Amino acid sequence: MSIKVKCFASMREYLDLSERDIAGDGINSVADVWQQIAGDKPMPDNTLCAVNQSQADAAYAVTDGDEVAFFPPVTGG
Amino acid sequence: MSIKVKCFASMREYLDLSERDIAGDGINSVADVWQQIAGDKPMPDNTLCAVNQSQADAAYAVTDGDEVAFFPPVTGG
Amino acid sequence: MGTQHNGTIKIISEPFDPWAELSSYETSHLTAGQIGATATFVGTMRDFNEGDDVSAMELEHYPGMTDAQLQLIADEAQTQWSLDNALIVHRVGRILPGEPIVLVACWSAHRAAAFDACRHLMEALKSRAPFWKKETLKDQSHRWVEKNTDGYSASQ
Amino acid sequence: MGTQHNGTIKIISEPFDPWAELSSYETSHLTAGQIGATATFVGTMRDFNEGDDVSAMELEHYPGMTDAQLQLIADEAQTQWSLDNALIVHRVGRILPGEPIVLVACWSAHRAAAFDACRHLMEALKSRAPFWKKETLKDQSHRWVEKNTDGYSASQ
Repeated sequence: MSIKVKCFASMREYLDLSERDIAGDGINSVADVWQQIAGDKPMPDNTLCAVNQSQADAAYAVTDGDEVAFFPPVTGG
Repeated sequence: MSIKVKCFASMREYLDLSERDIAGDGINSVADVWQQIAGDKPMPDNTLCAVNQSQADAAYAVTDGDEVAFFPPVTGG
Repeated sequence: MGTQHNGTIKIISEPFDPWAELSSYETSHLTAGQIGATATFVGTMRDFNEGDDVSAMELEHYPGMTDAQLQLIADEAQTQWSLDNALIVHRVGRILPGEPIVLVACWSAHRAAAFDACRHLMEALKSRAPFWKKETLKDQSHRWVEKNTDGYSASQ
Repeated sequence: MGTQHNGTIKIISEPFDPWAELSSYETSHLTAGQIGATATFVGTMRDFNEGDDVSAMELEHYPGMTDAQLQLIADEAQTQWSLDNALIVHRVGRILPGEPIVLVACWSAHRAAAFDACRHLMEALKSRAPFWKKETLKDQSHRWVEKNTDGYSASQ
């Protein structure tokens, strides 16, 4: 299982992580991905997740090669 | 009593009248002005009236020197 | 032409370019950095209406009253919403398909005010300002447009 | 940049002039005589926010997903309303006060569709497209804008 992880905006600063490829057998969901990159740091309440550039929740099942992103509420426009 | 009368758009064509000054003692209301200029022709149901460039109804009392206008529903924009 | 509440009314008899108008109006009337939201509407003459080809239009108005009504409508909007500026430009006279008829623009710090005021101005203008359209059809016959539709209803 | 349903999405990193953009877009994408209504919205960077002076802004996005989300939003609008065309232009990168951030424009035969779709596009963009604003205050400190407000609520 190989996953590309991306973090944006304040989430990038919170985790000090912009982009990383992670691999491992115990990664089944978005929540597992979070644990791999964040360790003990809790996921902020308003965190948004995307899998392959579509919004997904923490329980969403990931598969090999997926791109998983974490970011705060959007503020464009 | 002297009144300046103006008609616009299809009302101008209906009465064949663009602008006319009328005078007389029996003119007390917008309805009286209509009768002076239209004679037997009935006022179309959707006719709008203005006195001194503000909307008014047929019962509105006119005074010497007023400008009274008749026109159909507006269609600008 | 009138100015009050930082607003401008223009009734013009020559074709105009709404985007050039907005560009020059912003340069002369707005302060960069203060405005967060600009909502605009342009009504343009179509070459069809109610199933018929339309080749030209004559736009008649009531000089004096039209200006006063537009000013009243703009003042009302500026009282109801917090606007930095409002602009209304309306053509009169002979208009050809593709030419803009009306431009309404509202500037505000906030988008809800800009959107709401712009739409309100258009609806108020269409229901209360004394303008009348006479269409010339392709066979050179003429007809008066009899009434405006309600612009808040769905039009799919 | 994408095209579908006669719509265009542009994410750009240089300043743009919304009125020049609209003018050239109409020339290249619209057919004169077909359009009756054009509703547009421009969001511009203010030099103040929440009581503080703001001297610059960094607008971050999620390349790929931002384009896809804007395209999805535009397609939804074109399915819901009868539009001849829709345009979304959004800045990214460093932005200074007075510079436009976003332009949304909707063209339709009818004004209700143009107004409704334009406003819907703006609200959908602000709630669903992955953009983030970081403000630089006058003392050179930085702060992330934490959330967008609801643009349908009254803002007097």
